[in-house]
Amino acid sequence: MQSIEAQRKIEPFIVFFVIASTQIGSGFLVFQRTVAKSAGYDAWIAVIIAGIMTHIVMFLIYKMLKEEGADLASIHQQVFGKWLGGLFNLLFVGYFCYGLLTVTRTYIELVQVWMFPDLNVFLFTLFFFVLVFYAVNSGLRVIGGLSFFSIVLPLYLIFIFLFILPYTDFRNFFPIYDHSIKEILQATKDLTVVMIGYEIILVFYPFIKNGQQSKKWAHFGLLFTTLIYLYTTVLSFAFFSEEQLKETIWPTLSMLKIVELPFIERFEYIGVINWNIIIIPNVCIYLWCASRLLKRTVKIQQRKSVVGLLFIILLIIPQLETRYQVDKLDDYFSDIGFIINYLYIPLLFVLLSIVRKVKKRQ
Amino acid sequence: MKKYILLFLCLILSGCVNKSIIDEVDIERGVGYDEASDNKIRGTILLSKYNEDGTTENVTMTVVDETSVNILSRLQRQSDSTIVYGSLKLVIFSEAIAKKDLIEISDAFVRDARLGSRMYFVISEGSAQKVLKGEYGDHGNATFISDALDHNIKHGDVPKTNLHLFVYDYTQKGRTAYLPIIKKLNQQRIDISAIGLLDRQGHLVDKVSVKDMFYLKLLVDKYSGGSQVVKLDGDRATIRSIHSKNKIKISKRNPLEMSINIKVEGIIQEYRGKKLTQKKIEQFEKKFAEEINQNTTKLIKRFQQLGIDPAGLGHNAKQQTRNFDFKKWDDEYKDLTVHVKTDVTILESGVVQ
Amino acid sequence: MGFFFKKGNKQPKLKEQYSEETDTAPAKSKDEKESSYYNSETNLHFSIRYISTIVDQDIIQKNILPYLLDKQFASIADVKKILPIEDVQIETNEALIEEKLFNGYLVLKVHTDKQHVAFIAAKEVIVRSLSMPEVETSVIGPKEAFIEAIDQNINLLRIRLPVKELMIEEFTIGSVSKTRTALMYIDDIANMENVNTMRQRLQAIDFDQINDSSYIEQLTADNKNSPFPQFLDTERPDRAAGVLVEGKVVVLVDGSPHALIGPTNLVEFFSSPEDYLFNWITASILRLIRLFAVVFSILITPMYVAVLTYHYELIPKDLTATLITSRQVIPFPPILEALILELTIELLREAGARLPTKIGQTIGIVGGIVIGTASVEAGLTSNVLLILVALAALASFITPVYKMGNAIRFLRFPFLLFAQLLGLLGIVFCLLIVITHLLRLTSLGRPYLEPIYPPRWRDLKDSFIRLSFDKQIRRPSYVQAQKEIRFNPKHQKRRHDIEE
Amino acid sequence: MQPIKVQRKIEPFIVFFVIASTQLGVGMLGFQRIVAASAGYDAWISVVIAGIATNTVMFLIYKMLKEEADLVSIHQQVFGKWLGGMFNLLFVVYFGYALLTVARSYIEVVQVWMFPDLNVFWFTLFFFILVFYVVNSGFRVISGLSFFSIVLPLYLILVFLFILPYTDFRNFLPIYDHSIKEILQATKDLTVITLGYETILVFYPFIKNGQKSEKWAHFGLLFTTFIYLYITFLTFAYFSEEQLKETIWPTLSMLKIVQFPFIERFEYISIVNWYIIIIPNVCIYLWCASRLLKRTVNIQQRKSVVGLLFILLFLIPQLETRYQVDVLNDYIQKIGFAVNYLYIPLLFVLLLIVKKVKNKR
Repeated sequence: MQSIEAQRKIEPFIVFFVIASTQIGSGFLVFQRTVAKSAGYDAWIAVIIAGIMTHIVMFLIYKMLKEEGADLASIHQQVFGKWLGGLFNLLFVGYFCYGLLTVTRTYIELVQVWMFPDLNVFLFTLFFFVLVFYAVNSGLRVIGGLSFFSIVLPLYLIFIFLFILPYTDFRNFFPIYDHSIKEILQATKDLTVVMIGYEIILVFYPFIKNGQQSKKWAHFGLLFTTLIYLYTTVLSFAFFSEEQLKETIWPTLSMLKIVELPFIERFEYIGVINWNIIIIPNVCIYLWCASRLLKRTVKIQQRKSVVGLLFIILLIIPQLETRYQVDKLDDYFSDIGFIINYLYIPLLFVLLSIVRKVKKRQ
Repeated sequence: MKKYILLFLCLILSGCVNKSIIDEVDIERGVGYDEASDNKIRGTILLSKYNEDGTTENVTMTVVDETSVNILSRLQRQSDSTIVYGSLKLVIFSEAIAKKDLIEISDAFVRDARLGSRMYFVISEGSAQKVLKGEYGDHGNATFISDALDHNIKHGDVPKTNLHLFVYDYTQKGRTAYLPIIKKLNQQRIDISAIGLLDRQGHLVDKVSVKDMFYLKLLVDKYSGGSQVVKLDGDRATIRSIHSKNKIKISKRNPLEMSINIKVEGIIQEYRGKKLTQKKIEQFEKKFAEEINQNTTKLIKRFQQLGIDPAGLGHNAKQQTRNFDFKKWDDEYKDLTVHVKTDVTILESGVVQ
Repeated sequence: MGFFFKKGNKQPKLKEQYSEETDTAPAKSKDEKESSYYNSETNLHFSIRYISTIVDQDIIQKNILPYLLDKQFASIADVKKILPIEDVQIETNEALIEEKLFNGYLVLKVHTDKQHVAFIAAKEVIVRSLSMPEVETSVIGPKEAFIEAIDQNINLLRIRLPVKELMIEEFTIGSVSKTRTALMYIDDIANMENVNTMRQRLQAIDFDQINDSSYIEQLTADNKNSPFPQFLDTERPDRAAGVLVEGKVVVLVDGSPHALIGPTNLVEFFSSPEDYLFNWITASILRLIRLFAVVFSILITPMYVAVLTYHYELIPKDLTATLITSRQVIPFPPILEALILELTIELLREAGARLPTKIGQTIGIVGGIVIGTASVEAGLTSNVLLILVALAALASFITPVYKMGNAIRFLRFPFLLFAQLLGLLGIVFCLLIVITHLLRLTSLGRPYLEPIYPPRWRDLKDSFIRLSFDKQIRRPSYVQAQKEIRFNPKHQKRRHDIEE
Repeated sequence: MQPIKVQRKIEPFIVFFVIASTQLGVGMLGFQRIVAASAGYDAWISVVIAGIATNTVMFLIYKMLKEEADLVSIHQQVFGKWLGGMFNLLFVVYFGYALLTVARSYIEVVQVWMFPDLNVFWFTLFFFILVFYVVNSGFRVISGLSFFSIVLPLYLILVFLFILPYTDFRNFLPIYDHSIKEILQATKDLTVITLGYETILVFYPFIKNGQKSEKWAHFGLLFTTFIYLYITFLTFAYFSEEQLKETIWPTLSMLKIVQFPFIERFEYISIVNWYIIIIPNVCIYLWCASRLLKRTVNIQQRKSVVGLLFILLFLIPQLETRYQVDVLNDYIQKIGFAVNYLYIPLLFVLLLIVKKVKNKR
């Protein structure tokens, strides 16, 4: 791997924004229903536990990345050797592409349901991907910048949520801890997969100036998203009745429906549009990571693989038509994401430690 | 030089052609034909007069004559300014005319280069004159009725129609024409009450009521709007169709059998009943498809009995057969087996489950 | 009738008069001075003659007379030695005297030597200082304009192009005005064919007076019966320098603050010097808007007349009501209505141009508002047409070159007449005539419509749009410059991968 | 023949536009009906075959022009001075007749579609003033107009797409449902509509590096073939067979359905546009006729142009009815077919023989 030019690298604190923006995506709009199904009004506890989980995984990741010039590809090589490691890399490429596909399609569904029922999916995706290509083509520094804006610009939504306060009843939470530990853990599991995305740091770590200094920022990022999730959870639980929540597919947006400002009625439209800003760095970073891994594994020029991947996904997306198909897409993504983040990464960590130990002894 | 200037001035002042300055002519927007006694035709034309305050006044003029073409020239004599007909938007035939002379009258409209192809032919329940004499909307009656048809074609159950399509259907072998039927409800409102089906000679023979318009449109056109209620074991859903297309194929020869594949994509707009699960949605898809199958098959049976073919089965069969013999087809058509297969996909079901 | 006869007889008389006049000895003008002096040291009598109104008295008093009177002035050949003045010529040709005299030279005669005459330059040059460009103003960029003095103007160009290849040829044109005219080009860039053509045309001019470069323009135009200007004129030295480097030819005329540029083409008249100062995307969009506006301004009123007079079918039904109600009380047919309004606008423009600046602006605004509103209220014109005409006028004023703007405004009238005659067909008829005319036109023998026809893909880079400077590798091909390549394109920067 | 000045000549690639514009004319407004009458929905095959036929003839023409400078010198070579001169004059008549047909047919379109009460004489006068102005400016200007007549109306191609919602492309099925004889008949009908390119026999000396223009001439033919094919496809998908057989100007009738928010009834715009398409057509015929006259009997071109226009100006208002115009068109088709597909190949063979014989000597 040739060394990366300094001006191509990002400042450590930018990692905060990148991590936070990867975690806040389409899942953020729907997670309340999923967790409420398992743990009811106690699900906020699950949010906290899930937050802690992500921190642990992040800790492991940084431990793995401590070695000079390490990234996912080199770790795989160390652990599995060139060929098997390459295969695992390719699996990750598949995973990232799948993530990209899911995020994009889910957002398009959102637009279809909430704004334009007769949206021409292909054309919309095309425009979307032109934008994505423009961003990814400009490199990680620009994606980092987009992440920054995707956190800062929609931040005002936090205050917008306060407008629902007159319609909330915080006594909904009582009695606290009314569900069994099993139910809460189930909810935690559901939630952890909503909060995935941060594992991409395994790929772009070499692009961070003084990598290990970014560690605290990565954790801050996780903390920030945990707090945001908690905030929304608490609000939506106070806003919806338990039954209502279980039937509402996009509780975050439905909550915004009650907001009415003097100059704008129906705030959820603004919300849907805002989500485009939030989605973009998400999509970009998945794509960037996929193409980067491809480059590290099979030496395809990154620009070419970006175009290729976008093209494939552009053809796939209009094929997924119904709500049901999109749901299935999401489900599989959650399953895979859970396996990768909470099973595979710890396993990799263990394997890597052993390999490093063995090597050191030699 | 002076000579040339003089010549030029003469030309400018005389002009090569007659002018029709828009504020000095009366613009005919609609025309209606009714039956009169002694085999004569009573023609009514609708002029739009524009007042200074921006409102449009509907002026109708009526005359009885032997042929439809004479009507305008006779009315020309009764008017203080030239009546021009190039912007005609709407031609209304009364049901009686539609059963007899529609094609003869329509010849003038097809022949004249001045007229656009997008004008509407409609049939009126009752007298066409009465329909034209209403006061609908602010922009004139013709505009109102043609706008009403426009949006019902785009977002409703009325199949696509206009002058060109009418002639296309009428002249295409193995296809018959259809026209929308309107009814005057009161002085301010009209209703598109049915679709009139014409036979090969261009005579009105049957009507498809509002209830079946959805299925007719599925057969003859593509959908981009329109909704239908589907009931299933006490649960009820309103499905809005957002896209539909049909494919007509010969499925078997000797004896000839044809199949119509209809594909509908829709979303559930309203639902009443138990929880709407994926399984439930699939059941609804199936039920809806079944209903479409039944109703369209019924419609086609009706067409076969009447010997009309608005869906263009004959035309489609011809496309799939070399050296197609329409004479043979005419015999075959009456007892042709037609299978309708519908594929409904429900894309979305709203923001709650 | 008698009038006509008289006219016929007049001509020979005039000739007689003229010849009579030349026969008598020319009368001396009041400012023609002649005085004799005596140099006591060398014992030499000499006389000087000059025109007092164009020589600098200061020079005579300080730099000429003291030296002539006190120094060793023995023969006429000494003049060159003793005078601190560079331009001293000793000639034997008597015929030159008059020309030199009226060009600000002192004529020195020595009594001992009747054959030789000395011409000593002592011209007084009154030059106004440089000022801002007034016609081709720009917000950014250089703010100096040519002035009336040709030497100063050449100086402005020389400063911008300090190379030995910048050639200047001088001609004296005009049998009476004797106007100094300079033909400038860059020797190794400009096509010699263009230079030769221009030189021949300048030499061929036979006219008594040249007051401005516009005279030269009209006298050397390829087609003198065309409303379209066939030379670009500019008052900006930066623009003139720019086209010189493109390989074009520039003509400067003494007494005119406008330089002529040739060969040129139609599209160039719609490029403003600012186009080269903005980034290429902005510049291109502005240019396209300008071209669109020009087409709009020519066609919109004729279209109105054509459609309302003949083609009511074309009007969308939602628009019919607007048009009809706006015209309901108007007693004139659309053509008269349009002509009245167009002429009014032209009148306002003329009035605005003739009046002093401040009043002119006021007249423009007040006239526009007052007359417009009043005529609508009086029911003489419809408000729809008022909007169209005003927009068209606005659009026609954005043409960067004044003379082209005039041509475009003139074009509207034949279009109007033909629209009245044959509707849309008439407009197309007129359009075809204009296209044919433009196809026939040449500028210094180069096609005027280039790069549209003959289509030159390469020249599109600086016509409808202006591509970035690093794409402007070649000079425009219609100029057929000797050196086509403007600069050596560096090795194209290799495209890096995303993260490299 | 005195040599032609370089400034008077046109670039080889301009031939593309000249050839294309001669082929696109009034015929394009109504050819669909004629071909559909013989071959029905299969007529698009004829368009392809006709395109091949024109390219073949063009190939022969270029072969001839490689040997000889232009039509006059070919005639002289083959038939000698007097007989050759007579053939030249026949071609003058042919071009004049073609000019008459094009002008009159267009005027008919204007009469039917725009101004039923058009004063034909005055209109023709105007028309011819324009034509004279153009032809008087020389071949370079004519070719320039050809360029504009291709480029300016090119947007119509996109406008035609607006009829797509009213089309049914399955009309073409089953492909090849007509006999080869019917298709060939349609091909014959079509070849004469696309004629006009034979004018290159006359204006060839005005092309810089004549033989280099060959590919452009073929491209021009290809381009028109594609345009014809495109229109054919759309027309057949738009009209029912019966309807098409009754529609005299299907191209215009199709545009009747196009409607924009700012303009209803697009066919008016297209008729007006057709004016631009017609002009170079007429001008080239006139120019060729006068050029041939000059080469044969040494009349000054300007004079013969005025003379020809004058004659035509008086002929045109005499042809009044639809039927007469139709007959006019029928004859030009017969003559055109004879000239392009019988006479030119024959001339080619004769020239070949003459050259061979001369070479042997």
